[in-house]
Amino acid sequence: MFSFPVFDSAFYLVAAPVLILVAGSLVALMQSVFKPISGQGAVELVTTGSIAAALLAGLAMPGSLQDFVAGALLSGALSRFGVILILAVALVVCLMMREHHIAKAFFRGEVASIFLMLLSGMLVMVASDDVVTLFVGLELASIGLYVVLGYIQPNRRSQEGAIKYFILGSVGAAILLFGFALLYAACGTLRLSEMVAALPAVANHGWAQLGGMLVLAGIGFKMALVPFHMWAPDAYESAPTGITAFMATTVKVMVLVVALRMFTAAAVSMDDVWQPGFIVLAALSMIVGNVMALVQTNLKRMLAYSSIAHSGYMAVAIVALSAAGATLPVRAILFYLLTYVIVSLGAFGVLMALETAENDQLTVDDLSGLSKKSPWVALALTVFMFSFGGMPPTAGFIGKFFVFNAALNNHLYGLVVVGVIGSSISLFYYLRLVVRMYMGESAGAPFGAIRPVSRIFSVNSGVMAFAVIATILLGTVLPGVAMERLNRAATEVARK
Amino acid sequence: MDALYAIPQLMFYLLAGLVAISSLMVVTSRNPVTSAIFLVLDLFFVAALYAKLDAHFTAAIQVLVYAGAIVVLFVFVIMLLNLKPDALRGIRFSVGEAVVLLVTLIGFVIIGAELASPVPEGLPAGPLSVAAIEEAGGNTHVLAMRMFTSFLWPFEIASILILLAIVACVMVARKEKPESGKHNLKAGAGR
Amino acid sequence: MEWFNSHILSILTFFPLLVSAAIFLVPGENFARTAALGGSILTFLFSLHVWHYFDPASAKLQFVESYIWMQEFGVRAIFGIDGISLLLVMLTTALMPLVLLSLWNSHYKHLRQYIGLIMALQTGMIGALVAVDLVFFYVFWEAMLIPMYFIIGIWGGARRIYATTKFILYTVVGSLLMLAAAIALYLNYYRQTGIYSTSLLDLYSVSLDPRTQMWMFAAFALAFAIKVPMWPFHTWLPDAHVEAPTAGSVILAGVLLKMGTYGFLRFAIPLFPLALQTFAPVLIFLGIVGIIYGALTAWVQKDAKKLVAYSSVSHLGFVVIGSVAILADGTLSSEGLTGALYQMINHGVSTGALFLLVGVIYERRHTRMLADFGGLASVMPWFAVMLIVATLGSVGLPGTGGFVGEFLILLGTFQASPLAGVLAATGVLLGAIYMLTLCRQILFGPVKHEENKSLKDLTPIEFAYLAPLAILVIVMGIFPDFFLNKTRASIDHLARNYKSYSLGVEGH
Amino acid sequence: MSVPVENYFLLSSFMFLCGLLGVMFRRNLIMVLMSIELMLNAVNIIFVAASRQLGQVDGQVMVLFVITVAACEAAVGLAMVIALFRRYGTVNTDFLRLLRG
Amino acid sequence: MIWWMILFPLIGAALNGLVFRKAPKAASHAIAVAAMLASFVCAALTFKQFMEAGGQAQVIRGFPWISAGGFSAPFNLILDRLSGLMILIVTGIGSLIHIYAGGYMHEEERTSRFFSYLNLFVFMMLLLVLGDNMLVMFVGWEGVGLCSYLLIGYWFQDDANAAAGMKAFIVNRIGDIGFLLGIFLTFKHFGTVSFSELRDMIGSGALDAVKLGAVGWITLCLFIGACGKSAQLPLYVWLPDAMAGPTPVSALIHAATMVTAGIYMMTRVNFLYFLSPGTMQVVAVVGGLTAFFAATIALVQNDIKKVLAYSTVSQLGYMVMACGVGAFDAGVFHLLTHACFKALLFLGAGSVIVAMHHKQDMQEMGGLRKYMPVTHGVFLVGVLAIIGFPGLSGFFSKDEILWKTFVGGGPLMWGLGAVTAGMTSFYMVRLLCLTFYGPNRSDHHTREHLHETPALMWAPLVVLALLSAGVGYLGVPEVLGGHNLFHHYLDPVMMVPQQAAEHWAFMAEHHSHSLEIGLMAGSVGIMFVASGLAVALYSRGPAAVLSGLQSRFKGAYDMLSNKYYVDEIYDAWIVQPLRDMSAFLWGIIDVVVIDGIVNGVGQLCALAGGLASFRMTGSVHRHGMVLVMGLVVLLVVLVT
Repeated sequence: MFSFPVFDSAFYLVAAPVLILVAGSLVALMQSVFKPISGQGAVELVTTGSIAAALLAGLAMPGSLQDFVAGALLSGALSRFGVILILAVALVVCLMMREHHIAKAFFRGEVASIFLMLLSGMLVMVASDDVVTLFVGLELASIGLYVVLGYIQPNRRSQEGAIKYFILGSVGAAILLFGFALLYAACGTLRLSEMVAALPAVANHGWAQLGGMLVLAGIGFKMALVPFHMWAPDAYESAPTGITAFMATTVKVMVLVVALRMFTAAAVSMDDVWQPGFIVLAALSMIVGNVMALVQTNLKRMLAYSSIAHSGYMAVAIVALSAAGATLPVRAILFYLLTYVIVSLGAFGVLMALETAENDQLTVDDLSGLSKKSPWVALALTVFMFSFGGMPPTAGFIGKFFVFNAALNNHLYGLVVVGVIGSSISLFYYLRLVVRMYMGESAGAPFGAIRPVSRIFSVNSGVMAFAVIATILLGTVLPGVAMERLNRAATEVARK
Repeated sequence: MDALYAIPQLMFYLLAGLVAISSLMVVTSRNPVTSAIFLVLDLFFVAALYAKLDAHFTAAIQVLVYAGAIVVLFVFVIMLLNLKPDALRGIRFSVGEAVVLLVTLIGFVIIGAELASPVPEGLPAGPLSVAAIEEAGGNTHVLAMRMFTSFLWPFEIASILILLAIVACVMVARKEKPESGKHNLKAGAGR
Repeated sequence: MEWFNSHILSILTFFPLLVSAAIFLVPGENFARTAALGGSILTFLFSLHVWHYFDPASAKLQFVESYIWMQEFGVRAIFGIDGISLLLVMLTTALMPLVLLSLWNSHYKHLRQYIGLIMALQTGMIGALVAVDLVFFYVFWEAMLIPMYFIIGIWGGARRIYATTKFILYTVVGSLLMLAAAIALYLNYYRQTGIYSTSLLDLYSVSLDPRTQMWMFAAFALAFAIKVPMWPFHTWLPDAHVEAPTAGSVILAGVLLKMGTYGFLRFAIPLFPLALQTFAPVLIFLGIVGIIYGALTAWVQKDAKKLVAYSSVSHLGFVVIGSVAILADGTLSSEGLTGALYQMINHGVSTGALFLLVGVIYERRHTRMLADFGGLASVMPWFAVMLIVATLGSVGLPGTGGFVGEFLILLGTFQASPLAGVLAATGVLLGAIYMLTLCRQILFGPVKHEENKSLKDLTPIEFAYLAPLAILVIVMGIFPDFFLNKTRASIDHLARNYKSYSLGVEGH
Repeated sequence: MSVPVENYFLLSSFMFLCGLLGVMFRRNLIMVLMSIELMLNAVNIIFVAASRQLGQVDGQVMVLFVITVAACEAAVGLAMVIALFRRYGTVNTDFLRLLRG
Repeated sequence: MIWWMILFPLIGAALNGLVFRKAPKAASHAIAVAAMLASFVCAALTFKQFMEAGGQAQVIRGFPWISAGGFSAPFNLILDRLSGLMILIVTGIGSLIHIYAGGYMHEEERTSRFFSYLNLFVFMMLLLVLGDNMLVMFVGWEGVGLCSYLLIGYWFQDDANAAAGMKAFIVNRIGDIGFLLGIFLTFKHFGTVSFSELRDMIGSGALDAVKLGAVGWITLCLFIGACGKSAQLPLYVWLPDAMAGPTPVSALIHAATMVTAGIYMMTRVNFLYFLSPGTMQVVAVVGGLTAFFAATIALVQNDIKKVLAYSTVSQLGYMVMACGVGAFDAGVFHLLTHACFKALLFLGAGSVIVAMHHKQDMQEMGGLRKYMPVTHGVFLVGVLAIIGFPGLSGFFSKDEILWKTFVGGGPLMWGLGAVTAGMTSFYMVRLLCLTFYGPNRSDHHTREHLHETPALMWAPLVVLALLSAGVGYLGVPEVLGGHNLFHHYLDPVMMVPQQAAEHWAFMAEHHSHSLEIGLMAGSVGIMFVASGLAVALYSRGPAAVLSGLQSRFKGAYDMLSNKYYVDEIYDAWIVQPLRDMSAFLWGIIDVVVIDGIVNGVGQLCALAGGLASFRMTGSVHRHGMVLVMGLVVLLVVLVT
């Protein structure tokens, strides 16, 4: 009944990234108090260093499925995937932050400490099989995000965004919790894997069904699926761009990993609840996200709506999860996620490279004539837009290919048609940027110039270049390899 | 029916009624202070329910943390901000909002009907019946044992959460140096 | 040599991309011009190599290369060429040097990028023609759009953004549905065999129930119909053509449109033969409407390019009806198919020439309005010769390639359905009407505008890229068998066996 | 014979509903925060009731964590409200109209 | 040899058109004439060889041209008596006209383009007559159309000429569609389009009902083609306009050779026509009506070339009518004689036009006899030939047609022919009188420069005059003591299939000579009466009585002088509606409807987005409401 946890080397191997981050956050906290060590450089060192170290630890994580502390900590390929991806994003964002105008505000001890702690929350959530841990990790990440979103360099916009995100996020968390409570009542366990195993027996019970749907809504909320998406545009727009990039990618990774744990194995038993639920959410997201993005002029807000649409595509693959033994949908999601993360990082990286302290809310107009001012940046952004739009030979196309593949394998013809329509709409606004960059005359930005990107050897350029290359490679020669590498993570959660 | 058995039931309905009423009052009171007071009441009644469910430690924590800390914090802030009347305005309804309200209420009635299903069959009875808990050293003991074995990891994480909250509060609520909002020239430019 | 022979198609496909990359990386317009021209000529030589070693007796795929791409999904990068794609590849590689030559003295801004994109486009086009794997094909098919999108959007006319956006959105809507259908097809194959494969060689063997075929055919046909473009999905074409720069128009009309009709021959027809039975009348109807409608609308155009653009709608209507003429015994009309294929080539040559010619006068006068010209035959006699030859090729005068194509198409259609043949034959008349109107308004009559009196005749370079096309127009009319011999086996195979189509691989 | 556990659930859902309504209709940010507290509390009832029904204490453990989280949330939320008040001079949500569209 | 014959004109065309574009007039003329003479020599030699070999039809293999599926059309030539005759006409008369053209085009700056087209035309015409299958013939068929188009529009600086060329091409194309459909039908039912194979097939056995029916359609379709090329009703409208081209062109293309292609083609497939009496009746009626109809128009035209043009239409109608009654040989005979005298007339008219400084209105001419004696002389021969003056070529050929029409088509058709012959006499004599007799009506300036044309121009005319006078003796009917050589010469070309033999049996029957002579006398009488009338009215310029007549019968006169308003009717009822419809299709269907839908979908999306965006006021409550609504709906709909 009470099994005392064993903290052996295996445990520490798995927990290491979290522990390193926590340690780092404590050091950073110290830095915020002690003047002598609170220089920007020192904080940069601690932040970047601890994330890098955690990343190394994450890479060393065992890929075999094993749980520790009664399932509160879970190793395995999927956990590893999530941990590495989140840490890699964090590292890239930290590095890019150094070159951003907000760097001075970001690399303060307390901010860095919060950043590291929320990062650890994400890792906890990703590598856990336990609702309690999951919830605590989620809140850790969320509360941290509310703060870094609005208060690194507070102003009206960011504060408003933070408070809105806070309110809606808390409601979302409460809904998710409500759902878990009901599932707990129906299944009698707080461990995800056991819950999922017990679900078939109670699948028709009202508690399970309501709970399942509420969990779906909660997850949908964090994934920013319509109609639970309202927080995303505000949050994305108001946050400093680096944080937007971080949030847009890591939150999706975190939630999708949990979603895969939740829905994959249990999907069949709950098909009549979850499948239609996700179908509705996915369809709405693809349509609403794309249509709303159509009329945005603020780039970050546009990308927010576009990310809603992309969540919709991933949700399509989630719907397809219920096929027995099929790892394809899982891998489709993971692949899509991977490409989405890379491309988003690249796109937000471009924004970060272009914006200045005076002009940190870039609009479509600001991109006018970019191809002449900074041809390489324009080229990079173009590649990202084509990838978002799902045009070959970019990764975005392969991602859509796999998602449609998974969906059609499950006879989800209607969803695919909606996806196709959504894609077509999306191409319009993605291409609008390309049009502005290449085909419009440089009108002169109304609110001050964008930053000329002169330094070729900067992190920003490196990230852009990496993202471009990765996007192209994942769209041409690598998808086969990538999908094979994802197989392990997929079999872990796929229904046997 | 045996009267003895009826007492817990009556207790429940009494408490439940109180909880419901005070919950309603929390959200409908015009004055935030009133709301806060009803919130305290509400949380007390919930604690009583916990106690009735033999979750004594939880009940205690509920009173201590919620009523003792959180609500005090609320009241404190309300006082601190010394809210002007405009912030005290009550609930306004437009037609659309009324429809939303109606749909939500009806929806919850339907959902409630679904919730009121009997306990699912076939669930294994856990080892810790009330009697077993008593035997094992009481609610608090068992809870602690469970918390510090199986839930040790989240417990530790929760500590980080609290730390984060502290740091965050400090950072967020700290008085800024004179307005640095001039950064954002586009602020107010709308969407 | 052995190695070269066995990798010729991938070299052919990706060599232009390499050149394109070089052009983008090395600054300097002169390098760009030279490299592109040299590269495209070399590509043409490569394709001549293929042409030379191509075995005309075999209907199988030749020069096949197969690389694993996404192993477990059975997605492979398969290159292969048969008689049908061979001619189109040749058309592509032959047009490219001429197009690049037309840019030799041009003064576009960012000429280097322009040329680089054109070279990249060539890879897309050749790739789409030699890809034998559905997904692989799709990648090229879509990737082709991107360079074209920029070519129209950056170097185009006043309404270029509208035109290019319309162009790409129109096309993408269709092709995304095709992608969905392609995936569904591939999953069907998996369900039937337990093997994942997107190779056409395998997918031809899928047996689908008629209902499924209908849906899939509809999706494929929509994509191809938009690309062709068939009425009523054609409205992107006039806009794209009018706004596109000359080279863009030439490639668009010369090669890109053929992708649609090629798609019918390679994919829609052999993959979904049952659905074809149902849809053939619809396609023929739309084709005929396109022929007549395109011709009539071309007739009233005031803009030379728009006129030629609508003429493409009309001409490709012929190609479509020729491709789907089902005879009484259930086979496709071999004549119709041959004609369709030949007409594709011919249309590429003659319409390409027409666009180049319009470009020639546009460069001199910066207008394309027919009313701004007149009487040019007296000031630009060589130009007149070229325009007349191209016109004759376009109206299908016997002795030009256009005749062979149109004749065979009509012959095939007539055998399948006399009524359709008769209706389509009116296109021959209407074609003469609008093309001669074009000729007359540009070439004949008095020289009305003072500016036109001092126009210079063709420069040597212009002559150099127009003359081969003019010669080709005539050679194709006189020695069609030289071209048809290479494609006969493949066409006959398709015509006879499209209901249970299969493509073997030469040497396996 | 004790009270059927679903009655607790109904009570909980009612509380949750109250919380939702508060979030939806109250303009005062502090009220909104209180509503959120209400919602979390509502969930706690289910956990405790279910935990007893199931013969476990896990639900109660969960409740302890939820209370912790709620406390943190409230603290940070209130801090944000204070910060907001400093800048806007109000805690009425109607004034938060910068981000839209 | 035969290949060289074809190739010489092509080489000439290429030299003139591509290589020596800037050559001086004399050089380009020399090249063209040399090519033609060489070709004529080859033709003559070929013909000699052919006749020496017995005059049996032979197929000369070329190269495989088009083959696809079951269809194949090799580039083969057929040399038989018919094509043998035709190559002589084409190259022979072609050579003369080429020589003449050097003089006619004297005022041009350069003529290389002109001679290039002219040579190209001869090349195409040779292909037309020599093609062994319908497709090769079609190459020539459309090729001559092309040259005609180019030559009509030779003086393209004048918009009207360009328009006339286009009209010719397009109207011809209508006929060509018919030809094409004929080819399709032939291939569909017989599996071949080769004349020789087709002939063997028909000759070898009876056809079933389906094929027989098909033959009816085939012949009808081919006849539509012939109508276009040979300017029959209702497609004749292009020919009068085609007079816009230089006069040698009118002589060569629009009188002697190209326009007779229809008759040639029908003769080539006479075995098919024999099989379908129905079509034959249509052919005869259309021919007769055309002959009559065009003649009426010619009566009142004042433009010298227009008169000749309508006359040509009328004469072609004669030939078609002959074909329609089964007298293909008579048709071809008339073709031959007509080629001679009509070329002569046109060239004569050309000389007049040159002398008159390109004025073509006969009302301004008159009395040219004294200025241009040679031209007058040869022109007189030509006129006498065409009106069928006994002893000249027209007499023999026309009377043979009339006689055969009487036999095959009945008295009514004969009457039509005879009346037409009368009208022909009238308007030709009228033309002669107005041009060469009476007082000169031209202005002073023109009159001063009137003089005889150079020998380069009149010499070919003399040759043609001799031919016009003499060629008729090839076909002296038996009734006049001749042997009708021509008839026997063409006999092997004709083939009445067994199936239809009964229907055409009357052709072999012996008819009374007295009837034939009677009819002949009748037609000659008519000729004399009509000519006399014309002489009376016009020999001293237009007689005064004419204006009275004109005002008396104003309606009829206007009708005739405006050519029955056919052009106007075509324009108003066909061309304009078609153009209006095209404008509608483009302006409304394309731009408004289809593009409207396409753009509308896009705008709808943007509108929806804008609307939704507008509804989102940024209120966090509204966000919350959306969220809760979504949740409640999901829960209620999907769970319960």
